[in-house]
Amino acid sequence: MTPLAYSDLRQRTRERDRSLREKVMSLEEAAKLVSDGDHLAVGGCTASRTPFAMIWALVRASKRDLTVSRSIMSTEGDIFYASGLSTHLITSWFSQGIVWGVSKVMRAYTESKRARFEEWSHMAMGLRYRAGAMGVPFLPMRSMLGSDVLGMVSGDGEGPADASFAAAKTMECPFTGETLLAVPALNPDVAIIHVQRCDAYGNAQLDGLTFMDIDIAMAANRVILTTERVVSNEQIRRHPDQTKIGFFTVDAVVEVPFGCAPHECYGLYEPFYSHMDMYAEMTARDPEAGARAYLERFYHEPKDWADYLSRIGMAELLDAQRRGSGIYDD
Amino acid sequence: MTPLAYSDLRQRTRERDRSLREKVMSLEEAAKLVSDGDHLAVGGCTASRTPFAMIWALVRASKRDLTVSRSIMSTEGDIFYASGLSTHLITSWFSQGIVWGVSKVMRAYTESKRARFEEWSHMAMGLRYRAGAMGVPFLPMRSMLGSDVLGMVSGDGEGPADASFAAAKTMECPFTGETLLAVPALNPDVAIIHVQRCDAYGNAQLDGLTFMDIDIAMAANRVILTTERVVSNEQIRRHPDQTKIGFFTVDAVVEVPFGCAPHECYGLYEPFYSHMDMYAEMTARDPEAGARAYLERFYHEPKDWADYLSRIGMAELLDAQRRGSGIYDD
Amino acid sequence: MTIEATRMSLAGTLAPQDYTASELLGVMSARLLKDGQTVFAGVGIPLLAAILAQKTHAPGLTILFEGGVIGPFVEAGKLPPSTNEQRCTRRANMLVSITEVLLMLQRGYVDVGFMGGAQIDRYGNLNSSYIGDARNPKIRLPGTGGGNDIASLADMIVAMKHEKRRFVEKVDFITSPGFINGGQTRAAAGLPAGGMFRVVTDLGILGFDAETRQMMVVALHPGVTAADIKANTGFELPVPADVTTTEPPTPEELAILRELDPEQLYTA
Amino acid sequence: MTIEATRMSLAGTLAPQDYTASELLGVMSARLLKDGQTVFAGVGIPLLAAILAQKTHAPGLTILFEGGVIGPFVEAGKLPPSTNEQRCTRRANMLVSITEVLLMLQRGYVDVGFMGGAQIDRYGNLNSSYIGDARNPKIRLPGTGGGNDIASLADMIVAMKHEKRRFVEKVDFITSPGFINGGQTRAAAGLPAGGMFRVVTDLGILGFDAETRQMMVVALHPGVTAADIKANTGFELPVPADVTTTEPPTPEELAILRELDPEQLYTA
Repeated sequence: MTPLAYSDLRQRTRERDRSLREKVMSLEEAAKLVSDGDHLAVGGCTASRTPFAMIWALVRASKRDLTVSRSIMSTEGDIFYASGLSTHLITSWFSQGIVWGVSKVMRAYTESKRARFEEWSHMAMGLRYRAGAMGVPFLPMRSMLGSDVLGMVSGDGEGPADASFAAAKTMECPFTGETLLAVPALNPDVAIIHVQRCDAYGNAQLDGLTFMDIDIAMAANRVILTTERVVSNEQIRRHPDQTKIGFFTVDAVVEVPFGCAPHECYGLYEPFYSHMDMYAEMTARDPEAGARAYLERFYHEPKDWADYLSRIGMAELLDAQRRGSGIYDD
Repeated sequence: MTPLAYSDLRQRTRERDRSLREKVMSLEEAAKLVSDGDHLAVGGCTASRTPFAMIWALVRASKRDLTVSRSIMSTEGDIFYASGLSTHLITSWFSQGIVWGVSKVMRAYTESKRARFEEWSHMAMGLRYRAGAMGVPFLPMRSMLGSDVLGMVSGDGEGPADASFAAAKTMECPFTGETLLAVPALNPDVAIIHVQRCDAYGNAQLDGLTFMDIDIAMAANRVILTTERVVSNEQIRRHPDQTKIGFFTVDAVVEVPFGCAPHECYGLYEPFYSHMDMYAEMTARDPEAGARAYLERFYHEPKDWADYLSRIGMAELLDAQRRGSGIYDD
Repeated sequence: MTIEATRMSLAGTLAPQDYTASELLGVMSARLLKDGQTVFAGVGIPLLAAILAQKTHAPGLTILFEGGVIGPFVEAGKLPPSTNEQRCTRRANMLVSITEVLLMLQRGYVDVGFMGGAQIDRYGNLNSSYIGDARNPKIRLPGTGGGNDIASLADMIVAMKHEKRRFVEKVDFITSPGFINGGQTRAAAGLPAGGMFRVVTDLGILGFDAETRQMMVVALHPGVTAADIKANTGFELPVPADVTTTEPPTPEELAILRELDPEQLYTA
Repeated sequence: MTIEATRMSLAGTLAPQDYTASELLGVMSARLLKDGQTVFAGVGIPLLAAILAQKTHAPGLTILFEGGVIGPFVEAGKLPPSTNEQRCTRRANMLVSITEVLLMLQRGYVDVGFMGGAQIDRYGNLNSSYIGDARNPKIRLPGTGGGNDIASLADMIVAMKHEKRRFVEKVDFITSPGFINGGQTRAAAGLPAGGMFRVVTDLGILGFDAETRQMMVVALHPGVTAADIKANTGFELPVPADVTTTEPPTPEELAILRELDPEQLYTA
């Protein structure tokens, strides 16, 4: 997780086919772009635009030993631990959501030291992806200083307790002499991002909140887009100033309606709250057994994504959609 | 032009009224927000979205000793020198435009050393504004190294020949050991930016190319927006993801149709090419006398902005508008 | 006495049994926000209190949410489960990326940071990461989110329940820095701007000494004594002789809060 | 001989008097661009040549302009006066800020940088800033624009007129770095990526020795001799014995160029 040498970063990018070409494929095909041991970055934030269909496909493909980073983790973090997909998450906040309390699955795995939750400030996560997007090995910032959040990942002096954690380093500003924190670039091996629409080349237009997704797409070495709809390149070219993720960063496009369920996709559907409540209940008493049962019923048994949605339930889906489009009512 | 100490930057921002309030005023009132000696940043690039109406008002208000920065300077750079508004421009490229050859006005003033043209790379200009926008004193980058462009502004060793130039400093990356260039933040005293539309609070939506304007608005200590149209706050709130410059950065909103003439405003009018040719011709033989004559006729004599536009000519205006809206023909 | 308060006392002053501790927190912290300010509000009570302020005395309050939202009007009865869902964005002036909205803090555009807290110490340091030793914790908490950034870069208001186990001599882990070890230690760590301004609890309102940066009582809520608040604090907490008493929540404030959060997502 | 060249020779090969030096430059440099590549094109001949390539052998060429334009199709007869006007954006895939499009170079997303040049030296360093001493110049030129960034971060193609006063032993000022002082000096200055690939002139196509990084001839245009190109170069320019001759512009290529630039903005 230390920044790549520039020559290595350039070499990895040079080897990619960045040309304007069609790249529509299935979830199963896209899952093959992720290798065991990769650093996977996840788009969206908390319960918003979580690329759940792709996560679902990665769990079904039995990926292992991924290091997973995201701005803020919600229930997908539980899924990463409980499925065995990852034992190392990098994020600023991790629980289902404040209204559901502290994640019992997270607690079970981290307190028993079977899994790590590497904590950085929210802005540090954002600037680490941004440094990666800019092709620089670090960016300077002014928070985390003086805190134990820094202490856990500091590369000053003896360095962090666990050397596989990335390090942040305090530095003196060459102009003002002020103390700044240099946070190291993140260039994920693969990013998975869900969007409202994109074309077959991967030109994506996002509505509403973009979170850290634009920087993540630029920083990553491969990008898998899942999308509610694939639209024509003609439609994209009519409003090029609305394209937020460019085709040249994208390696796979997968059309998956309701691809964030049970989380939300801005303007289309809100979180599936009853399902989220049900999940919280399932994992309340025996978090690990509850998460296993949830994975069995919603990840391993469904024959396809439509079957997964069926198990969540039609009434719930319609309700989430009605609430989702409500943002445009005013 | 060296970066502000953080406490000074914060203090200047704290003193501003950043609340949601109406701030529509005239060009003449807005000109009062600019003081002699200020660092003025100019939005747009080359012949695009140049805030010419505001520049026109500043020339008419006889501002002096401004340091002016912009991504790339075109004919407005000539105007700054010839009007006496500035003898110090900071930019990456300065001439009317490649098709008109090297600016003779620029040559006359700089070669005689009556005025300075401080040259930074285009990306350095962008990252200097961005550092200012982010509230950090510098950003690291990987160009300018090894060039004489750096040599002219380097703060390494003995420093730049002229100490009033800002300095860039090479640094060693604390993570990779690579050589990087640290470029110092620009936090202009005032930014002038022209937009297609904004509300009375200064929430601006931009179409097409945004150049460096978003960073400039965030970096500056005061922002004057000129706009083709003032729209309602209700309209802005219907598409908040289209707001590119937030009200909290803006101190003045001035409605000025064709506020970029004779340059272009994306989607509304292209450059007034005949007028640009005429200007090139006027300044071809005796650049200084030509520029003076141009200033007299188009800056000092007109009784108002409509009179200025009349002198450019109705037919030319209609033609520029026809060509401008043509971008949406496909 | 303000006109509003006069009207309330005519209508009959509310007593503690008329509202929950969370409702008291919401009302008292909302009152600290001023019209025209820019407030960066965390999830939970801060989100609720900022909306309440906007609907009462501060209609021109600009709310920022860390999801990337600038100047929204969240709808009553549709509170978001975090500051990152579309419900946060209703009728916003502007949406930006997460990184951009956090950089607004760093650039200095934000007047007040406003968050909840799980554990706080005498210097206003907050812990939301670990209970016990961080390398061998009893409880792993959800972590900082934007908390560290907000507390590092803005003048802070914190809203939290007043319990001895939450008001400790020294937090187990500094997630969001207050004045660190007091005096000038915050600035010395590289944080020259911002710092704790007020801590609002269900017992009173707390401030910090200008020199030592130690927590002290500024006001007590109706019915709360100096002894009560000391008894519920895990460190020596000075109560000045001239300490004031806050005005109780008004029926109007409570009505708005209850309309905002009918399902008691944040005010249970 | 390619099918296209065969067709041309049947139709009658064009001779130098059939095209201008600028047209020759445009055609020869367009041919160096490959389908599927991403090319960052400067204003002038590069802009024109990139569009020509797109309309001939490289329909999937992605053009980047420094105004913030990704993947446009500029319309014939409507060339922009710089890479920053709306004419650059026609039918683009994406528009971003200037800083963002330049950072794409730094991030490594660009295959080829493609610019014009005013003065070049044996190591491919370019000057577009000053003629004479920079601190007391004879002529102040317009400066770098994106040139320095492009040349610092991408593999470069430069298109320029071949004149002795332009091909000098050492440029007066390094605006856009080539191989600096040759050998490993470019990487040592902090520029491990990119560097000069080809210089296209109206006399031939030039490359750089893999070790010394000195300029050498790769191909001569029809009717140009080794003696001609040496005579027009201000430094020792090696011409290998096996130097090839380029295919002359085809009528098709010239027709497209002339349709693109009917007012001869760039091809006068």
